[in-house]
Amino acid sequence: MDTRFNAAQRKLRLELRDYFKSIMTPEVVAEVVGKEGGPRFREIIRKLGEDGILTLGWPKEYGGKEYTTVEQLILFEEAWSAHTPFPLITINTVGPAIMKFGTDEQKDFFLPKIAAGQCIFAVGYTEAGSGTDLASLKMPAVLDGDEYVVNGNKLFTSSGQDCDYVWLAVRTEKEVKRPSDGISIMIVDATDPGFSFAPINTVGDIETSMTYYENVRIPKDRVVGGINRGWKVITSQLNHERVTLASMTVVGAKQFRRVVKLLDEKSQAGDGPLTDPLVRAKVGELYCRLEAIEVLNLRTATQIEEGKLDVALASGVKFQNTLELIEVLRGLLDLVGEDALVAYPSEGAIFDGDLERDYRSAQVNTVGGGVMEVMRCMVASFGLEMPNTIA
Amino acid sequence: MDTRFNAAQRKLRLELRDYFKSIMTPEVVAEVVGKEGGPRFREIIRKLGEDGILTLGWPKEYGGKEYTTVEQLILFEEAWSAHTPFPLITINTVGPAIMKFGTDEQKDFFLPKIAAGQCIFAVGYTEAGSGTDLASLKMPAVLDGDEYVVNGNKLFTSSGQDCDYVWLAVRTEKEVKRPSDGISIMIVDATDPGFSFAPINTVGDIETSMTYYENVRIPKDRVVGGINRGWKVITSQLNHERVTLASMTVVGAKQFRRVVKLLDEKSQAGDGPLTDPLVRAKVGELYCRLEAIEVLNLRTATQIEEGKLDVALASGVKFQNTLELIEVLRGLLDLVGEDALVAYPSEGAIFDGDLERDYRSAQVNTVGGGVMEVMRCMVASFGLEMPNTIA
Amino acid sequence: MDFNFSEEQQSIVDAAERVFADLCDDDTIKNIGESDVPLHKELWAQLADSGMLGLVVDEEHGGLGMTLVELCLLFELQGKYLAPVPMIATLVECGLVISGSDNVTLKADLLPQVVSGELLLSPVRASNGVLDTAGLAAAGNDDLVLNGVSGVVPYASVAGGYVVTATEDDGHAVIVYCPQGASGLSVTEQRMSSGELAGKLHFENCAVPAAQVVARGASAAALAERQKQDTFVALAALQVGVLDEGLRRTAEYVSQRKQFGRPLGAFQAVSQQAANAYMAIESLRGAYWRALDDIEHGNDAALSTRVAKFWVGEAGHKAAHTILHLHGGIGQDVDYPAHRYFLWGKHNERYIGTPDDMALDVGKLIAADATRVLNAGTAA
Amino acid sequence: MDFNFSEEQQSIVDAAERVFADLCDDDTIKNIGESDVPLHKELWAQLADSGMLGLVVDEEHGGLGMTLVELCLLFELQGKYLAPVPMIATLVECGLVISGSDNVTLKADLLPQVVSGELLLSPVRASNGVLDTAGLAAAGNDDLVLNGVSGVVPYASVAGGYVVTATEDDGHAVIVYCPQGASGLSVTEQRMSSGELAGKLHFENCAVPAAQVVARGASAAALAERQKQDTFVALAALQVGVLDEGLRRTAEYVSQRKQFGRPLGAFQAVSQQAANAYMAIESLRGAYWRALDDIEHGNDAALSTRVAKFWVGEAGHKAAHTILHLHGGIGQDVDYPAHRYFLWGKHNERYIGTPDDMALDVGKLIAADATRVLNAGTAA
Repeated sequence: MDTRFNAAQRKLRLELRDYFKSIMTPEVVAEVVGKEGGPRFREIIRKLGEDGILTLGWPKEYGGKEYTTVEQLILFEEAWSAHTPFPLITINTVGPAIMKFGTDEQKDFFLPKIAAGQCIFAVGYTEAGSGTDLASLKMPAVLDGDEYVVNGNKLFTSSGQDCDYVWLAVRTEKEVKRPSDGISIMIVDATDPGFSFAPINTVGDIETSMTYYENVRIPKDRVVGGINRGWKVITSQLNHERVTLASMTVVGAKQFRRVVKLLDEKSQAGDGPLTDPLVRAKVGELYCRLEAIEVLNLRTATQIEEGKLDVALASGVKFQNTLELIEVLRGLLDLVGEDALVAYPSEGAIFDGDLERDYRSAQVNTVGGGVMEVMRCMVASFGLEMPNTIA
Repeated sequence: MDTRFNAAQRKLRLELRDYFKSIMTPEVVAEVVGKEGGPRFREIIRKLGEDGILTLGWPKEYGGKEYTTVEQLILFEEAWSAHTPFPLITINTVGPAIMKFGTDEQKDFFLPKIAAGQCIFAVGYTEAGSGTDLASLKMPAVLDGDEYVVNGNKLFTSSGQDCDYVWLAVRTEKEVKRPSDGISIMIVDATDPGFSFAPINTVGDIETSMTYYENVRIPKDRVVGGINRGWKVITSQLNHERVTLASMTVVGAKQFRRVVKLLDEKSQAGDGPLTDPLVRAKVGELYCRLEAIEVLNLRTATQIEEGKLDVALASGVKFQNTLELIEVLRGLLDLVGEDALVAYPSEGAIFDGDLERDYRSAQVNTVGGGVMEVMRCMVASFGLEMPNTIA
Repeated sequence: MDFNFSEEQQSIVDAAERVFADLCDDDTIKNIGESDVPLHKELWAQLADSGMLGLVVDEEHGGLGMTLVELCLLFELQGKYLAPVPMIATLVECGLVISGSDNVTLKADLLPQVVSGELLLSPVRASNGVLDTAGLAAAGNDDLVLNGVSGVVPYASVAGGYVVTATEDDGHAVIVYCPQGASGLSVTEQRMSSGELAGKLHFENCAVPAAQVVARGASAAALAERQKQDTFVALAALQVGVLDEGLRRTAEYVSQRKQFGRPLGAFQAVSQQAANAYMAIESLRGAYWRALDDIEHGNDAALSTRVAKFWVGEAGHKAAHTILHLHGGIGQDVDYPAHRYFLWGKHNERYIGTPDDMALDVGKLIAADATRVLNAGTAA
Repeated sequence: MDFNFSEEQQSIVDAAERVFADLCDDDTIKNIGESDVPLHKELWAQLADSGMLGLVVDEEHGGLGMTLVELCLLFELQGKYLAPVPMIATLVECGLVISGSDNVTLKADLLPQVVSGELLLSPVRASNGVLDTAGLAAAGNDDLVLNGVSGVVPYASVAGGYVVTATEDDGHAVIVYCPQGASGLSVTEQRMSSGELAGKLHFENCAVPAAQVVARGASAAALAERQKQDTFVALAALQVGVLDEGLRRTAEYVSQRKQFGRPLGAFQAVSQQAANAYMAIESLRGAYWRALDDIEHGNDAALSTRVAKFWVGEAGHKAAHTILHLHGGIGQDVDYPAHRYFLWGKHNERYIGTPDDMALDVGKLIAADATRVLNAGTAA
């Protein structure tokens, strides 16, 4: 049994923390927080690319350092905590999918660009009528000569407002037994004149977008994984994605330590908040919840590393850790008191509004990356051998 | 707006409390608690009958006093809190159903006996395969001359171990469009040689039973409400039953006051438990929860009185108050400390084990009288006009 | 028992609903929220015109002389329509306090301006957060001088004046009126998570002449407690409006939105959550009605109003999250109204006391006098 | 990182599982539970025969010299089979404390009897309930005299001796051994909600010769803290066993039991609850593993063992109720095993500290030294 970060991992974390801190000055944070695009956003990602940060987790053959999953977790946690622009989906989903399903030409063309921080993918999956039931997506791609022609809209296209390419899921076959059998993944060049977008601002300040496709033309060689074989490309990364999303709960630990530090400083003088039994009980409870979150995330990371990710646990951490995080952040707001909900850039905003913002944005993961109801259905069927109750 | 018991109602409560206290000495309580039969049980119910207590809520034409629903609530709460044997289902479900659906002969024969405490009904609805889905019940009643012949078993027949009659739901027609169309209600004489039972002891010490029917013969004139018309008889009382069951949450208020009294006595001396902020916060929280329970119960009682019971609220209080009660009792166990789970008749059992027992028995109402999942489905469909999701 | 508002009570605000419905469509609310000063001035004017701002002001000062009960029906409407106006701040937290003052000149000066809608008011109390614990101190004999900080004062930057509760040297409360622009008072504008305007107030030797004293000594303490109780109930009314409408819209959304060939609402995983939220709101509603009953009938409402505020938070937390979550992706989109019900619900949860704060308050009251809850004639 | 027990650790208790499986079928457990002395003597004897009772006793005293890690695997089995034996009381709460003593004579006397199964032991601490607050006092120089009451001592009425933690006049802890039948000690048998045997102990001038002192002064305090930590982890192991098996049986039941023409488990309302219980147990499991990791590697386990006990209660509450509830009517029937998982889960939730108690303990530790949780190299 070995459930804690080892000395090397703790050292790595501190190095990364210093590295991200050096880039993410308060001014820079204010400029990019929640953003999924823009010059500064791009500039930082290129710097991360130059410094080799983006591909730390990639295989050596693609210029990576083959970080273990736990090291990658540390990387994402530190990047995320520092509000560093990080093209998570491009690096963690699109890149690996190209490695696994792409042609040699696709690999040669895209992977170096991604690694250099010069190529950001948006992911266009969700449609107005197809969210949780993704396999029902309808946007057609019709072959015309050597190109597919795409028309329609995508909803919640992450990074759609400032991307180089869109990793697009389209329907290439209607008459299929299972709806998932007629889906293909294609790479859209965002400079195509038929492509446009409208930003969507969210309650948690995390930008996303609506993307529009009007006679967008996609060369045949930009199909990934084969025609009508897109579902496998999509699902092959889902469990890993869920584990990555669960790791965003690290903001709970971040804010907890900030609040405890604050309370402790106020208490050093003497009769401060940490002498109050109610404050102590709350601090203790939140710590207990955060510890459980941390261990769950480390368990799934280790399972990935060992190549035996348990679907039930991967689905479970996705909702469990998110719900626990919401409760933890609520408790932290309680500890802060009446200033807790003052928003940035108001004078009274605590931690420059970071706690208030994290609280708002924590909600998105009850839905994003797999709605919690479906996650629970998967836990019941994979973890307890109960009937599948998803649909 | 008038949400509190008035002076007359408070006076009535105190009178009833004294009355039940005079009957339910500690020795008697120890003898009958949780029991649904036996000589002492019968003796007390006959006394309640003689004293006119049983039918306080009945219409005057059947010898009642036409207590309002709120007064009846007070009656049930005080009887239940004192652990008084009270044939609740006979008085509250069977009696009113006979008044509404029975023939004149049935009324003349049964109602005076019930009122006198000399006639206890068991209710035989649930079968091994038909619980929540009650309409799927299978036990056949076959006409043979002027009598129906019944064979089979019933599960969780309340009062089955010491009843005079069984209020039995049987199938009189198999080939029906909806399963509920072929159900009839019949009254079985418990002295029929084909009737037998086996007691079922439950985790909350509340007795129930398995009942067996071997060629039990039921005269045609013991059918209530007409052949194949039993479903209406069953369902007409369901909402009232749920409200009655929700009122059992009064044990939360009972135990809360006991615990606060205990803490207060310990605190009078000075540095007692009520000076501890954590104890105060817990006491306060439980009070907040109990107040919500009380008002919800009074609202449904008042709705019944006004003849406009809201199905969503009646279904909702059934699960909400039960779940809140479980949390309240958990909190009270916390306040009591390590002795909380010592069981009767151990020396250390607090309140003679009454809190520990109430805690165990509170669980039954997440299932009994309508399983909470179905109650929630009803809240969603009746209260929020959402689709019916029961089946 | 009677779990209804009377027809008279209801009819008084029936007209108000038309005003809200006309002026508070989703687009208008969104646009005002995104503007520099998120305050619905037109609504405020209309409410003044229809007499609503004078509901609880006595007739002598131009009001209608009604009670908090009628006013709460108005707050329910405000919640339903998410109307950004300082109704609770001006009418309850300040207006009712001024009405309760013995300072007849001050009342005669201020209350008519409240009724006419000219004067927006904000309540000021000492900060209770971990950051500012300096408090608000008043010093002096007749004329007073204020010093201190208050962190989250609703609508402070647009208010014409402040009803300030401070502490005198001897530890007693004092309540004073302080107009905007008073020397020694600075107001920094803040925005809350919900988008609501607020202010941080700094008092630096801010002079308050005796004529502006609302109450002092025992009567100040009583008024301050009454202010809290009334505000708790008002917030309960507001929260009932917010959550009722938020959940109604949620039910509508899931009944229409289809996935896997069925409406989302046809999935038990969805119906179960909706039902839990529904009953959380009903718990709040009951606690709110009981508190209102106590206030209406002049009973001691110290416990029941805090129970109501406890449920403002408890139901706010549960139902607000359900409202947001069951809207799925669209719930996250700030162009769509769902998230506003969430943010308002959470704002109300915390404003002037979380559920934990209320539980502790209730526990203290019970500890001080257990007979409050052990009295005869109550259940069990 | 490594989230597994080693093969060696696992193999040591593999044989034990066969013993449990043979001797702890549902009927046997039910019958023992209904008997006058709910103690599985045959199982105890078999565990002794297979060396399991000596797992953590050093070889010098006839044991196998293993660690708490192996022992915890045994407690998981106990939980899975709901075996009514005082394993944690005898081996952890008493046995490990005696092992940690400097009193070599006492160790040489008692530990072999523990290994052989002859001697059942119960831990005695001062009552912490509201009823008895007298405490347990020890007075004297070398020989001591005990006075006081202890309310809930597991298996006290069948134990051969007690490891008693008392307080000396100077406020320091002292741990002594006290055999059953000692003069001045009376034991009243009690039954817990779960059916577990317990005892209420009264000490009235109970003489304890110096030879029976296990530890005194600083080493007593350290041993008492270590006793708590070890017990917290042991209970976590037990609870994982109870809840895993309880939920597994629940899933099996709802997958087979049909209503409305479908298995209950095919309803989302059921699957959602099962999944919540599952993840509550996984949260417990992780906290348990981390605490075990700390103990195994000699880290300070003051926080992590309390976090584990917090989750014993938190997961116990949530999962135990789900286990009982999803069994529907049959869950209520005491002839059917489901309710026992509920009662054991709830018992473990409360024994030697509720989640609230643990949260406060953790908070106190953090307040005393915040660097415990602010240390560098941890997340964020």
